[in-house]
Amino acid sequence: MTPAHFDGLMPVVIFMALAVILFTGGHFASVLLAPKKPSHGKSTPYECGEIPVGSAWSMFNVRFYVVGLIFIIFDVESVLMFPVASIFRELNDMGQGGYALIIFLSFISVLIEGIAYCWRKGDLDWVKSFQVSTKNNKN
Amino acid sequence: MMGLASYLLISLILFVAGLVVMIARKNIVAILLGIELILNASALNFVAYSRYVTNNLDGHIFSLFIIVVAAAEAAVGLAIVIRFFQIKETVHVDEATQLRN
Amino acid sequence: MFAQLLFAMSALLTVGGAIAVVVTKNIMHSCIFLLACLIGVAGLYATLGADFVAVTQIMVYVGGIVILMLFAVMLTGGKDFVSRAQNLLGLAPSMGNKWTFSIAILVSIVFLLTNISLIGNIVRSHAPKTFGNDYPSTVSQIGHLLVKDHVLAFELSSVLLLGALVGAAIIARPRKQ
Amino acid sequence: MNQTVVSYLSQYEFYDIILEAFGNNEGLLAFVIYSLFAVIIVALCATIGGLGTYAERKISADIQQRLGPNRVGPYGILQFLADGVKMMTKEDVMPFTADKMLFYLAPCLALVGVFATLAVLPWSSGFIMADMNVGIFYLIAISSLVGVSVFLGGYASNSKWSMLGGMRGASQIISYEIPVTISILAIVLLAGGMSFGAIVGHQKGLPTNWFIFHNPFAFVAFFVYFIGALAETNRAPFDLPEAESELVSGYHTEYTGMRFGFFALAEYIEVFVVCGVAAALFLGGSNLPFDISFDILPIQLVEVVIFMTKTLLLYYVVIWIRWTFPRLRVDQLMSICWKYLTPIAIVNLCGCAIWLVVFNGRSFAQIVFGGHH
Repeated sequence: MTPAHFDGLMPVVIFMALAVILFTGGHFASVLLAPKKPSHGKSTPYECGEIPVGSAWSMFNVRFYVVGLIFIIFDVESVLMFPVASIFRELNDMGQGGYALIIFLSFISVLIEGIAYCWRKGDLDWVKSFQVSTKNNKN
Repeated sequence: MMGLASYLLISLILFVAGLVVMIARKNIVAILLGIELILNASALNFVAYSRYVTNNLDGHIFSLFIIVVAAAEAAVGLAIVIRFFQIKETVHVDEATQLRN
Repeated sequence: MFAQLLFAMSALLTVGGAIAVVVTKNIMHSCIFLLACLIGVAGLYATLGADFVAVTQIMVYVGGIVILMLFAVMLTGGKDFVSRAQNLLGLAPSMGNKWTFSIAILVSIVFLLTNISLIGNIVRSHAPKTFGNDYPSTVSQIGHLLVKDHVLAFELSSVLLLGALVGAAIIARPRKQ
Repeated sequence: MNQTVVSYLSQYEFYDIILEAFGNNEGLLAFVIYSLFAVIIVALCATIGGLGTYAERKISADIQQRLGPNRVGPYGILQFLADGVKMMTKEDVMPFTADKMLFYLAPCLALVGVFATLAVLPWSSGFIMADMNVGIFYLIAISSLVGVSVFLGGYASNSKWSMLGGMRGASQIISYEIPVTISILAIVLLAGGMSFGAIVGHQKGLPTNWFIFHNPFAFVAFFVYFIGALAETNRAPFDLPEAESELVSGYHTEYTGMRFGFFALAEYIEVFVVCGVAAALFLGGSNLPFDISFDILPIQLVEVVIFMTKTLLLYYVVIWIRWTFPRLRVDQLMSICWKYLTPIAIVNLCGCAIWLVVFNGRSFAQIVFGGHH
């Protein structure tokens, strides 16, 4: 009941555990060694000497989300391309290179359409919203 | 310990947790979290069945596409949430009473 | 031994994360517990020998969906949004009273028992089959399945993702007021 | 699972003797060997990370014609130890508005994400910790934890500078993951497998067999990968999330003492890891320059040295770039990623696929100088 397969995954767990151990160890050491003199001024968020107004957890511009959106679509497409890419050479050696190439390129062409659409609509421009707001100001 | 039943039990817990989140929460983002949990429960079931029952990889393909669809669903769902917030200034699900705008 | 350990840790992470998602009120913390839960599910996939699905889970969920959700939480006012409804133990999400809850519990128990007996039948009918401890590489097999048996789903998924991209970009795009 | 440290060592006789001592419990012995090597690698990487800060200051001083650190130890080489001690004895300050749980969690996540990538780095043909079949894919996936930790570090501090830096950092890291992933996809295509063992094993022999010289598209893919990796690790000229002249210090503005140290350590080790991946994927990895094959232990050490040499040369280039180029603007950053690197990477991928089919998998050098496949 000990498949040797899983022993190969051991390093992953060991490294993660080492990271946690190192983190807690370093934290513990700093608790032991570091001075503890808390004061109100010290634990105020740093804003170059100004007294902070309001919380930083406020609303952000929606372009961050649009970037994340384009990212996740490309991410998922690359996930689907990985297994096909890893057998591409094998298929080519089996004489099915043309078939694999057609499948692969048609998959990528849809990907290219997505990026072309976002490019044309200006979702890839970071400063677009500024231009919109200046137009409004002129009006 | 590692049998089909334990995987099904875990996926049952995931499903119930997702369902409870969907029912009890009023924040739309939290409801999307619940949907992710439910989708994960079903994907886990597919892989567990493909290991213990059918012993081929069709279950893996299924859960792969579940993950793909989950990503698309999250992208569109969160976009709707953000648009909803821009209009209504809230993410409370009871405020979503209109189909247009 | 290690397999059991991996399974136990993953299961603990999954179940604990799922329960924490339910009971936490702070939506930001919920997202992080969801992250833990999803990593646990990836570990469970690994114990099932589904290495490619496990890594896909980490790649899409941890790298993509959770970050997207964190962004969305920030874009919708952060954690300042506090649910007006009470949480699970308060039982006040305006969804019924004692009677409806007790009926719901009864129905769910019946449903659960039915499901358990169904699953038990499946397990029993397949019980003697053990597929041994061979865990072949799933990557090349999944690749072959994707370009042969499931090629239509493979191609259509790219179209689905294109549709999701275009639709979500139209919805979320900042527009002139 | 292919070759690992344990399966490599098990071909020697002393392995059997040790196995006897462990009561023939292979799992336990594997655990001990893995733990031993993991501790060695982590110690090595922590030292490299520490020396990285020293090298950074020394090389920048060299470029700017200064002396740099020169007080602690000969040529100031023990500076990083002094820095470490200083960090440990610094007071731990947390803003009272902070989200305590996430504030503790963020550096830990960064550390976990970076350390987990060390498990698949191919140090040599024998000394590879986990040669998973999904190796490079796993590395890309698990290192995206760093993006989450950057966002969380910015969020949990509840300071405006941190929040801005965290948002910027997360969106930059995820954006540049796309060209990096697609460039790696081109190499997976050429190697016909995702495991590091297969990829490195494919580049044996003369440097003309390295994937960077396989075809013109792969040559471009290397530069796309390298630029993207610089941005993914928040290195200059892409260090906008921590731009000190506009955001104070970005997402770790509020972090002090040991927790700041862990963020810095994770960042330096991540630079080392991406350089190692570049060396393994494009520059032949740990292969000896000529097709020498003695399968004895000292050769493994030579291979480790070769791998480290390539990696550290790339590390030097990273530091060199930092002190040479000015920082980009945010809009330039995004347009470089989405309008230049990503289309170029997609063209590279298509080009590699077509090259593979048209020339039947032969590399550029094999076509020009002849030779067999």
